[in-house]
Amino acid sequence: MRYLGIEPVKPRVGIFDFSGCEGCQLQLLNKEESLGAFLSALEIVHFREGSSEASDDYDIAFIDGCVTREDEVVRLKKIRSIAKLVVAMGSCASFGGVLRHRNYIDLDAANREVYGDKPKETGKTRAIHEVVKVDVTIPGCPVSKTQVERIVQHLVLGVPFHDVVYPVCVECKQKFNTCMFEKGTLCLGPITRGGCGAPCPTGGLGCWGCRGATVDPNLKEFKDLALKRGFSEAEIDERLAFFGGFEGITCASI
Amino acid sequence: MRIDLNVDVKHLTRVEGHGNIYVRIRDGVVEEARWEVVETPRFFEVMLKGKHYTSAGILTARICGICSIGHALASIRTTEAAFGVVVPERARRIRLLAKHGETLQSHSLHLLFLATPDFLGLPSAIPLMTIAPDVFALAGRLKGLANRMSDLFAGRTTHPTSLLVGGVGRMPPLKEMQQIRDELHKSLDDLRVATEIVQKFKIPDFTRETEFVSLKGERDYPWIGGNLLSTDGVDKPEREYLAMTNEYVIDHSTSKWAKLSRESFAVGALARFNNNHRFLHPEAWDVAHAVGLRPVSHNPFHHNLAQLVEMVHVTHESIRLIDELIDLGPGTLAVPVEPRAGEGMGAVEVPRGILYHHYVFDDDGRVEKANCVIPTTQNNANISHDIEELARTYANTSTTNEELSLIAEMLVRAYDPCISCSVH
Amino acid sequence: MLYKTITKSDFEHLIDFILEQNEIIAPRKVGEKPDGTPIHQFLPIEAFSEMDLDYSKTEYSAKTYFLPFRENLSTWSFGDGGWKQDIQYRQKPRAIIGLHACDIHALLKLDKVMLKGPFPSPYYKARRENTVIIGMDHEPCGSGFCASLGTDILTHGFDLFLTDIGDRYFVAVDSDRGFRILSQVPLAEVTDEDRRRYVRARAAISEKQTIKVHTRNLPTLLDLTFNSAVWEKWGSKCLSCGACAMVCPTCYCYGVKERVCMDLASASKVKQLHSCNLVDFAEVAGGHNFRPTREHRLKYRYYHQHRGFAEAYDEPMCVGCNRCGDTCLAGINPPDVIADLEQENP
Amino acid sequence: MSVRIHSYDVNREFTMGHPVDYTRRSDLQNVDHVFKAEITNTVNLTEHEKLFHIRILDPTERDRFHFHPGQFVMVVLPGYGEVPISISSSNSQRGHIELCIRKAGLVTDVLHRAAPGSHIGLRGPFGTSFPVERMRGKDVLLIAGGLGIAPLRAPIFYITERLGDYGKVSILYGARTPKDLLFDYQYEAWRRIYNVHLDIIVQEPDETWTGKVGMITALLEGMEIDPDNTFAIVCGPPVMFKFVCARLQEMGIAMQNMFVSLERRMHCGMGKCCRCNVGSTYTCLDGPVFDYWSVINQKEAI
Ligand SMILES: Cc1cc2nc3c(=O)[nH]c(=O)nc-3n(C[C@H](O)[C@H](O)[C@H](O)COP(=O)(O)OP(=O)(O)OC[C@H]3O[C@@H](n4cnc5c(N)ncnc54)[C@H](O)[C@@H]3O)c2cc1C
Ligand code: SF4
Ligand code: SF4
Ligand code: SF4
Repeated sequence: MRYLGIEPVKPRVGIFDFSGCEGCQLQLLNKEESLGAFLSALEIVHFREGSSEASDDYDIAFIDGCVTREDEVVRLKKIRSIAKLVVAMGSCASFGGVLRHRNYIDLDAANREVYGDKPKETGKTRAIHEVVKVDVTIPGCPVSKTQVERIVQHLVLGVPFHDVVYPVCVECKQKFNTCMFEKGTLCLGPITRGGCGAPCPTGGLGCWGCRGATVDPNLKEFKDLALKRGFSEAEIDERLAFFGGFEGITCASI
Repeated sequence: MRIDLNVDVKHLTRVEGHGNIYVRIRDGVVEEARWEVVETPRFFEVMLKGKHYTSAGILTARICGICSIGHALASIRTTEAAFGVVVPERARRIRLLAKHGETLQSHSLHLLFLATPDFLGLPSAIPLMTIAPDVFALAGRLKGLANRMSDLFAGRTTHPTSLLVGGVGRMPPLKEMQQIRDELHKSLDDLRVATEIVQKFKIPDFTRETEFVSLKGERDYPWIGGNLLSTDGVDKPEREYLAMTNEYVIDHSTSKWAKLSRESFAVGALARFNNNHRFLHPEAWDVAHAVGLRPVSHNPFHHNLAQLVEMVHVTHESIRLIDELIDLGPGTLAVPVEPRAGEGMGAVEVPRGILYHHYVFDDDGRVEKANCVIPTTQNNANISHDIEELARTYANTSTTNEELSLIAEMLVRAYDPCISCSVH
Repeated sequence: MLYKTITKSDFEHLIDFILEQNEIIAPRKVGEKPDGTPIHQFLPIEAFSEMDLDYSKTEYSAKTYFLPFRENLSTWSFGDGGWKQDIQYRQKPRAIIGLHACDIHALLKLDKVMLKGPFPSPYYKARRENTVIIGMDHEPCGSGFCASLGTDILTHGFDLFLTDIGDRYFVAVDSDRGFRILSQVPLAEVTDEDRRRYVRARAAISEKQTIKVHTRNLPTLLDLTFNSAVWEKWGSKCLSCGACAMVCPTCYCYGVKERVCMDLASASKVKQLHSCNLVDFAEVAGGHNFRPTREHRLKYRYYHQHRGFAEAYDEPMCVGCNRCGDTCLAGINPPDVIADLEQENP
Repeated sequence: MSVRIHSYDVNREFTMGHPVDYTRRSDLQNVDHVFKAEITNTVNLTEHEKLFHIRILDPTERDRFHFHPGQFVMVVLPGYGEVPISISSSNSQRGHIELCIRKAGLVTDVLHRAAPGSHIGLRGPFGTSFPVERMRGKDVLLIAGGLGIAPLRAPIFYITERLGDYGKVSILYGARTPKDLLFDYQYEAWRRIYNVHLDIIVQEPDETWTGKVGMITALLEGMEIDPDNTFAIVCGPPVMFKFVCARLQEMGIAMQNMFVSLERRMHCGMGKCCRCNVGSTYTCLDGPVFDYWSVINQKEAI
């Protein structure tokens, strides 16, 4: 795409992991048909999970995982001070992800339960943006590699990226699925941001909202229709809280 | 000659999660040598409390980005055991295929992308792209196929979407199954090439007497459920897993340590091979022979070889399973689930070894108590002891810090540790 | 139009003959709702036994075989500081079996947009021309209101159209291609008895059509109720999820995006069906949205279906299948919305 | 026995192999075909607006490309997207067009970075045009607000190239600040060579500004017009043309004799994607040029 005289830049990229399952990083090594091109488009200078080389000179930092410990805060702030652009990759980085549940439990008690008289250092879960400024957010548990690729293209070509604004239902319908609600399963599809390709309704799980709220979701109607179909407030709340993307939204607050 | 050696690897690379290697040798005497896990505790077991049974598998899948399918399956198996659910035939096969997809995916990632660079003297798989493009392409092909297989049978490569309590959520389309089967057939050629590559690896000649624990095969190479077996002769039913793992907490690690007949034991591909080699597909057995892997091997670097052998075995088994599934045709994929109070436990052989989940449910099917024992947790003590032994072996040779560091790293990497998983 | 009859077993043979060399898309049962009602979809079949012709309505329309959810409009390849464009619209010949009258009407309406305007679409044309349509009469589906829109009766738009008259099918033949295909099996001329049975079968179908929706005044009514509270009532329920447009046999709005290959060596211009209910449908650069609220967007969908399209093509776009109403989680459906509009302006 | 359905080749419908001409409806193959065109030159008009000189490369396509003032083209940047842009130049220049483009988002941003000599794509021309032929012999009021001068330039050229055919010609142009005034280098020519009445006003003057200050409607105050004999073309943001047209209506001009150009989101330009629908019409087919009567009769037009 050099026909406009615009040279794609090859950004120096660092990939960093915080608390999480590292599944998002792993996605970076998926999609083998374009893996070579993906890795060549970037100059990956720091990627612990994939490479032994490490450098502290990078333009873009991809961050997966959330912050749960003080040493992570220090590390994150250092990354922010170096990187020109910080990309929060995945639901943990974007909203805390499933680890948000830790904020609803007594961590000291948990520590005692798991480690007995040798408790380990730990703290509340925080999303990346709660600690440092984030420039681009790619939610998803895990992120979709296709979407990561697209963002990388935008970075390489220097054009702004806009995430999809429609809910998961659009892509779900395009997969010819019968709606989960018809099958008696709760699904957050109507209020969750699309772009994932609706793998969860397609698989039979129903959407759990890992990509967070869509633009202008109709929460009120969603709550009404879910209650009308026999799902309890507790169930709906549990679902909304699952990936942290609906933080603060509960049946009571809608 | 006075020999002082220091190894201080902070956040070992090309592994999942955060771990450190620490070795101090003074005057040729090993003062300290250990493996430390510094991953942050996430408390999945505590987060599980109060969760509805339908969400347990979805939550626990997030323990690990590599073996999420294994976690989901262990969780589902545990739940089904507690509720007395028997899953339909088709679902059983689809689940096993999902499992195999994960094994292939994880083994190819580890063996070809993360471990191979060590044996070729490279810092990562990225320079492989230019130095050995055919190896890179081969690795990509094998992993790509495994990913697509996982997508097909589990709904998604990472964090599966079609594995449900009671069965599975969808029947993979026939055309796609046929296509994956044909591709698996073709991939056997790639595996032959991979064998040639692995044959050239200079495997360090290092052994340490170890107890190996795995599921016990009855008629097949075991993957999901069954008895537990150790090379030291322990043989116990699945539900007595606690007696098999004996977890304990230590100071310098956020992961627990485990032991059985000795001070530590090992799980994983090598353990499975050592215990169940006689159920291997003949071609897999040939590969074992070709790369010089013989049971019972006590060389931890042989984990890599066992992974290759398993890839061949699993590929053959998957082809067979897909054919069976196609013959079965469409039909029931899931049974209704009636939650009830009870207790269940499930053991699954994930790529890195046996994974145990154990839940207690209340009347509404909510988790009251949960325990998960992760393969890497079981391996951690063994890794540490291996490092100690390794340090001792090299203490009086003309090894440099860098060389010892590299070989120690390779040793840990051979276990393919899933560190964040071990601290869950 | 030519009329013939064929036996049911000959029809089965005919399907087998077509299958030998061509793809067939037909209604297939894909599952059941918890209450036991079967779910059908138009899907490719490999054998006669896979189809279920005794279906009432597929969950999704057959639109997707003519206007796929996603389609590549052109492929760009970059190189030497320039680019090249490649446009492909090949379609292998195939047949769709079992379309009901309303679904064929929907295709006729799409034809008006896609083929009859100043810029006919080659992509659509290739699919349309290469698809043999073998339609079929069936009892009303339960929630549809096709009779109110005149889409329960068909005079053209198919190759063959079958009506069940007991042991045999009464076949209307509307194309040479249809006739040639049909001639592969023994045909019988229509007898007086066949004719009587056909008329009775048709009458029975019409009688069962009980849902009546007053659509005649809709164009004016929609103008007059443009600021009515009815839209707030229904609009506030709309999830803006686009499900209605995805299952609708006539909704054809879309958006275009570029998909670039990771190596930046090629890209394609991809069309993806959109929906006027989606939040960004009428948003322009700088963020101004011409239809900022759910009310605006839902109203627009009805306005386009029953007012705008009627003005442009002298007929409403909706065929009354009520797939949108069946699929809508919020329960928004044309009969109720239209009834409310009438109440506003009795 | 088996049935073979014969395949139908859509390409059969056109055999002449002629270059694309959008006025021929049977030209199926070329519906999505783009002309390759070269950016021959760019002129920085303001910080956000640039004028692009564009030449169609293929000589036959260049010869056939013909537009009417008020029509737009889809500017295609393969790999980035395409955007509708009004043609801003004289239609007497064959195969050479000028586009005045504001940096507004993804595609326009990239376009602003494109180097002269680059090859971009064009589709079109699309849409309706200002009825400049019908205006012959009459007085013409050309009124622009802000970027509205871009679509207005084409009719200005058309009319000024045929001054003898028209009655009194006036251009009224308003911008927010003096810095936002576009094409200032042409004002002298319009005034002196073509002798049109040109009046300019800004809303927020700076210290150097000596001209008029206020809203564009102020320029209409005290203006003598012959309502029955005057046509008006009004281009600008909706609020602007709403006020201007209302004022013109008060001055006695028939709504049918006032023309505006509407902007909507567009993804095809061919009446299919529905994104540009206003009420019951498509901006791309029935517009972008509408007479004012049609505009106030369309729901949601302004
Ligand atoms: C008939 C017509 C004539 C126009 N003439 C001019 C002109 O002469 N000069 C000028 O600077 N601008 C003109 N515009 C507006 C111009 O098209 C938008 O500014 C441009 O589309 C923004 O695209 P983008 O990719 O830069 O922005 P983004 O916001 O990134 O837009 C992405 C996509 O949205 C669509 N889109 C967004 N905004 C609009 C819009 N306002 N109209 C139509 N589609 C939109 C386009 O398809 C575009 O590809 C005209 C618009 C129309 C409809
Ligand atoms: S299954 Fe979920 S995402 Fe799909 S249509 Fe239904 S509500 Fe929407
Ligand atoms: S369907 Fe829902 S839970 Fe699944 S990936 Fe998409 S947004 Fe996440
Ligand atoms: S009833 Fe609904 S789905 Fe059916 S044609 Fe009308 S608008 Fe479309």
